[in-house]
Amino acid sequence: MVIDKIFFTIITPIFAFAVGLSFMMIKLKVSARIERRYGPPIIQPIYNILKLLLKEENISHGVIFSLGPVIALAGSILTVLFIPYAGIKLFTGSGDLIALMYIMVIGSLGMALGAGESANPNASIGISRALTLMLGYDLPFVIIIISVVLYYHTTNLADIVAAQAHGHWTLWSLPLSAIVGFVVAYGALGEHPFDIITAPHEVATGPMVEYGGKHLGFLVINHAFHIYIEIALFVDLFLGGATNVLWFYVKMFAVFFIMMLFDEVYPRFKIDDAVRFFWKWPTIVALISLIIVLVK
Amino acid sequence: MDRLTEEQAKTIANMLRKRSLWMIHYCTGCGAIELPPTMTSRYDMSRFGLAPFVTPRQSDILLVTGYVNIKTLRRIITVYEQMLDPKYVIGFGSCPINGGVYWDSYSVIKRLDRYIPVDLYIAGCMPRPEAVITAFRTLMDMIDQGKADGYKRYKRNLAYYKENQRKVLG
Amino acid sequence: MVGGAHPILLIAVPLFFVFLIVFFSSFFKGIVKYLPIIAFGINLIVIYQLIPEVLGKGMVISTTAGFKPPLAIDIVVDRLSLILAAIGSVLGFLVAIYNVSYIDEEPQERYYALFTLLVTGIIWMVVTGDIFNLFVAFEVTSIAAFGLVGFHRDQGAVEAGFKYLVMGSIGGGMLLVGIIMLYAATGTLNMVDLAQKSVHLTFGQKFLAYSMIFIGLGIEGALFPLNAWLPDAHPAAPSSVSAILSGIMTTAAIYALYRLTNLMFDYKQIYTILLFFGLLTLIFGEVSAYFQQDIKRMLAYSTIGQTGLFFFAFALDSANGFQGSIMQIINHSVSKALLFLVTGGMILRIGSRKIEDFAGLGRKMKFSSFFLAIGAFSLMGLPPFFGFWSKLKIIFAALQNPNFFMVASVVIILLMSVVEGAYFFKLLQNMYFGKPAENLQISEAPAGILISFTILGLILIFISVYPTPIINLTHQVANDLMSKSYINIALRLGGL
Amino acid sequence: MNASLELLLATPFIGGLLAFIGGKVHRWIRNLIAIIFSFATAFEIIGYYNVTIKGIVWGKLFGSDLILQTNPITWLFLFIVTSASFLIVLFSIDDMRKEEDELKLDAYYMYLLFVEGAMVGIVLAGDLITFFMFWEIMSWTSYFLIIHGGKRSMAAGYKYIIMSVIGAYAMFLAMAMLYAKAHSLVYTDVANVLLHSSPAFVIWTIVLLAIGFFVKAAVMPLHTWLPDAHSEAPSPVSPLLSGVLIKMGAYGLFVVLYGLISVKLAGSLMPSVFSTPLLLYIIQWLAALSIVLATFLAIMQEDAKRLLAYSSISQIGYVVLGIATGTSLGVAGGLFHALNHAIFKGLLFLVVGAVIYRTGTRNLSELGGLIKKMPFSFVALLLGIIALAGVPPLNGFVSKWMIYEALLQKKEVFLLIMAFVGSTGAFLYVYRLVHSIFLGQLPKKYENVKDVPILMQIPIWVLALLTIVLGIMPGLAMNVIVKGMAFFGFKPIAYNLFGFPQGTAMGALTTINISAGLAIAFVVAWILFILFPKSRKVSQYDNYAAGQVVTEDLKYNYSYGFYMSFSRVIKPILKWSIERVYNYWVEAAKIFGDYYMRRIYTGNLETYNAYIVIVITLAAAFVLLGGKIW
Repeated sequence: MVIDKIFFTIITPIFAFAVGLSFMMIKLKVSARIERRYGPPIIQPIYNILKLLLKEENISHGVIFSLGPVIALAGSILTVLFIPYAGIKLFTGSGDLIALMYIMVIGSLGMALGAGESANPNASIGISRALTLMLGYDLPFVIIIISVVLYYHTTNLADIVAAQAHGHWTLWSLPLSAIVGFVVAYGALGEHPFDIITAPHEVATGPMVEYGGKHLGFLVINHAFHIYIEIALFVDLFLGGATNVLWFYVKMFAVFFIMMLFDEVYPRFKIDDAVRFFWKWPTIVALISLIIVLVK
Repeated sequence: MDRLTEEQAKTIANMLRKRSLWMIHYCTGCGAIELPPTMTSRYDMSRFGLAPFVTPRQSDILLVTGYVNIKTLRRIITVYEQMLDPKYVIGFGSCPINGGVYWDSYSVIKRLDRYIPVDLYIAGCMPRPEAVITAFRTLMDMIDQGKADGYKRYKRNLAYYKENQRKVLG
Repeated sequence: MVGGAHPILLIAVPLFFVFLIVFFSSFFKGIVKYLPIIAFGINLIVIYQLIPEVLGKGMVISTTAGFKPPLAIDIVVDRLSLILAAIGSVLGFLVAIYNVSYIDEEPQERYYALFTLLVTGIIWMVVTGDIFNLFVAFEVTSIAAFGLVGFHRDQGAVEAGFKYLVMGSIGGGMLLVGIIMLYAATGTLNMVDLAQKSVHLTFGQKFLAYSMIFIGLGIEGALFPLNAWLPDAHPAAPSSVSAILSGIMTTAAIYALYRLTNLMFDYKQIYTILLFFGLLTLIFGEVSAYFQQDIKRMLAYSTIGQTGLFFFAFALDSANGFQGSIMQIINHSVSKALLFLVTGGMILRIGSRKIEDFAGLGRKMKFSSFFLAIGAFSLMGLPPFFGFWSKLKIIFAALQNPNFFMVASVVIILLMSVVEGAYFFKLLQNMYFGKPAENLQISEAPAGILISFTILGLILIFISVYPTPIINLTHQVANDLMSKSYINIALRLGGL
Repeated sequence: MNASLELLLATPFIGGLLAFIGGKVHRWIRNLIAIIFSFATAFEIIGYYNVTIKGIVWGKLFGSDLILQTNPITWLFLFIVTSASFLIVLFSIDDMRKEEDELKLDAYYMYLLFVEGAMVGIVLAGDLITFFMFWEIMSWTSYFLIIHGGKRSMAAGYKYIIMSVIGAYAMFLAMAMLYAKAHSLVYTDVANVLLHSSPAFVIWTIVLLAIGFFVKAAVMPLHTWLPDAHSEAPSPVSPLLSGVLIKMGAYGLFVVLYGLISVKLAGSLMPSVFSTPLLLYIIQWLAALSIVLATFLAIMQEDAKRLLAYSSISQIGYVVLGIATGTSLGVAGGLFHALNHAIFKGLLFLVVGAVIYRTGTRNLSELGGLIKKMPFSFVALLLGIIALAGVPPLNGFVSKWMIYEALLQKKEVFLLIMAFVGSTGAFLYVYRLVHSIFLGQLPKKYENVKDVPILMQIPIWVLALLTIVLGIMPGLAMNVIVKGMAFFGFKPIAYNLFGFPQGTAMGALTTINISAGLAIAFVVAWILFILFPKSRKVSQYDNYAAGQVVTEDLKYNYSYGFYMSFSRVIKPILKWSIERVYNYWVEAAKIFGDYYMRRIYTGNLETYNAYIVIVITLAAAFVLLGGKIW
């Protein structure tokens, strides 16, 4: 039992990283094909990460600058442990959905601290945008979380997954929530049109402006985790999780694939427009869904 | 891991580096006009793991596209020094080589490699995207063979470069 | 005529000293300024000796001129009178000390004579058992006060004195008319006798007389809208006199009103009317005080407000209300006198009465500022000062039978307390933390002033931290008033 | 160690007086007395841990008893008050040394201890008179502490005292009404009377009392004094105000809601919404509005202390929200959050105070990069902001989690949404704080700044440690809270040292797993990180600026208007200001009062005599009508 737990604790982050990385690989290729390009080799992200890690020289603006990516990665690893996947629920009993919401923040905090320490206004603006955007998508996000929780009468993510067994997905029972959840997860991933944070043409990749070498490598790894977290959470909440890894992966891939299509066609929001957007349509739809749950 | 000698490790590293080259293009002149076709679907340089990046910290290649005058040289040097090792410089078009059409201008730098170590020049005015891609392929080969050692030269001959820079920039 | 102390001494001794002052002034002027101290010192001793007697039996009566009441003028000291007489004597004594350092303007002998007369008249007013005698005392007090208000003889003082004179005279006249009406109806002037005989009068008869008396005493006692002389007179008078005027004189008039209302005019309707007068006085006093720039004017308006408060409590016509009222009277007398004495010293030093000129005094005159703060706190009713206990009592009394009107009144009282807090805190803030004028070189107040207000301040602190005796005493007084024991005891002790 | 409650109450007051007198001898005697007495007070409360004393009569007033009592909830607040006061006295010793006027300092320590004593009195009070008395003492003594800060603090203090007095008098009115009914103000008697009173009476009582508490606790819309007062007060006073003083409002609310009336009683008197009595529901809404609006306002601030002040309004909103839920879990969460807020807000104010001590400014756009100079302060601030933002594994998370779960159980979704948004918003402003003070570029003028003296660091570190300890072991605090709540008739909630098992709430929480997991994840990531080449430290001027060379004379730091884009989003809200409404009415009242005062006291003798005539006329009219006007 304990051995099991330790084994899965070790294996889960690796799995999450692998999934995230695979999505990054696919994304490069798919977006190239949509743009009628050939695209880079499929394992290009691995080259990138390894290259960054193996840079001969790294620079640092201070301890927190270096710790930032580490804290971000640690936060992501921790978060991954709290998300049940494919019937494996590791720490889910120690922290429920609400705890998970705030554990997810640890990673952002590390990122924000490191970026702040880089003493670059572009980084600060990026973080300012990131946090503002976070406040933006948090409103619909908490509303759908509340409606899902009230629908299943539990905040335990594993129980929520269990309740969706045999095809009783939340997607079918609460379709409006699921749609909003998709928009929120998409916004949280920072793809177009919500890539305001890193917008290379405006703020020179925002928080990452001063990062290079292994620091940047860590951030890319973290991004892989990030993709996994957002989509796995969505799958757990709305698509009924899965009983085996393959099925889980397929569901995640389906979600990610739709996201990729959106990513390719949208331009970029202004930050205040993004917040206004999140506070308008997704919030209204989420509230409608919430009221439906309450009335039921 | 410990079985690998340093030489082998370096080989592996170079192999990885040449497959993921991130480029910052310093667009001083008209040369940048040739980059969009290089990047987009017709020539698609991402096939070789090349990608445009925005800050010197993240980039491996500094692409100086066009003539360099005294004002921009200072920026080029700053950008170059902010890049992390290993880093490579490509002079794009004839201007960085000998000043090009601005060869007798009072403010234009005639030879870029007197101020920063240039690993590779792409001749022509303008070089076509094919030439650009060929240059990148050449650079990859050079990296693979360990010949692209501009950054090492810069460190070795720092006094020389600084002296030249001081002369121009004052 | 018991226990060695004769209540008549309370009046006789200071009156004698008035003559002494006039007598000495022509050839031995140096001693004049110390005579009031001796006079009120003796008064204090008399009061001290009266205390066990009064508290024990409830009343001490002495008659004069060998007649028996109701023909004779009798001096009646019950617990309520004793409290006011004690306050009067203490303030008289302390202000007499204060005068020594404070008054340097000629003609001094007239000042001291009038001053002694003023305090004597006040004490007289509270200990008399005869309604006409009350009028006499009232006039003595008023005349002395008219003179003292105009003592500085500058334009403002003369104007204020004149206003006061006119209104005070009207008041005296009205009081006299009221007394005559009563006398005509009953044929007696002794209060106890009057109380018994007036039972047979109709409400109409009584009410007309009462209105006259009310106007007369209301003018002196600063009830709205009869109090208009006060905001002019108090600032114009020397601070020592303001302390007496504010601290005890208005209160003495209110005392007389209490006494007469309680004895003869104990009607629900009257009390209801008085409630309105109390509230209006409170509102106009406090609101006006907020807008003042002149500190003494502000304190004068504040006096009006306080008067309204304790008059309101009295008009509640309940034991608790009476108790609260008397506690508030004590609080007001001590605190307001303290404030006037302290500000007198400060004005002496900085030569201005403007509040903004008080900036930074907290650093230069530490003792003065400290006692000013304490007095202000007690007036505002902040715990643990005495004003808190009295305000607590008044509010509790007002809400004894809560109805809409009472709750509304309490809301008004509390709102006015906020206003009070607003102007006092403005003053304190300016005094302690304001930026002093350039090169403000001033020292602490002179010794006499310092001693007098320090003693008064210590008294205030003492009754604040140990209010139990006063609470008990006022409780008894309130019961006396409720049960009209004045009549019963006076009858038993031969006051009639 | 079981001294009497009177002694506990008297200790700070005596200490204050002695400190004042001691200051006349030498300043170190004064400092020593202040430390000793504040420590003694904190030490005395150990004897009352989990002790319930029903009531000691310590005096009599107007025939009713004045009572002191204690129970575990009392102990919780006593703990907050006394330990915070002790730490603040410690912090003051060095921080206030720059004040040259020794007299002012003597008064400062006196008032500091008086405020502590008054708060101890409030907490120990067993009847409303005692409560109110100490409440008023607290108001004016803290007023004197606030106006220590100089010119601007005077206006702030004035606003504070006036609003406090208004609130206190609202409370006073309710007390007087209760006294009229009960003829006693002892809590138990009052509770008995309220049990048999008419609904209207009970509601009025609660409303009036709540106004008093809300002014002190700065619940919107009665909060306007707080941002000014907390930011203008001297650095050591701000944590006292924010951390402790406003908790008295929460404590009062708790006592009134659950000591004097019970939820069951309240429920029987008025309709319920989401199974909460209407009045409580309104209180919850006010609290929730405080949370959201104050958070938004805090995001906009440019002044570190003002930011924290607004944050206090928002955090006290959580406390009140929790207390007003009426369920065991929610109330426990509210009380726990009161403790937590005292800890992390105290910590944050102290750190900001330390920064002000060294740099002399609290303007966020003038600071930056201090991490290089004040690393310890940075770490402490970091812990504080993590706790404040409610991020695990620190203490703020646990109490917020309890409040969220309680609201979820009651299905109060709209309040819950607001609470969540407030928490996310908190993340914005706390990051602003750490970014603008400690991260980014170090201005040249702060090159010689160093960390604060050890005496100022001790309080900071004690509080920082507490955020961790209570974050990992919330059971320590829950022990007291649950026992105390049993005293007030709440159902016990299941908890253990490291959190809450399944069944207490809708989910479970084991804090040790989260913190251990985080620690392990961090170690793993760190090991991975140091495997790769070491990094070279570069100067802050060696920075990406699109090729531009950053020099010392260039301020290359983004710190002014940090959330400008967000302020554009919430512009419609910002246009509204409760303060402006108040000011409008106050001005109107002033003009009105001034106008009529001048019409009445004209200074004209004829007018005055006319008044006399009017009164005579009225009296005559009254007689003519036979005395029967009404």
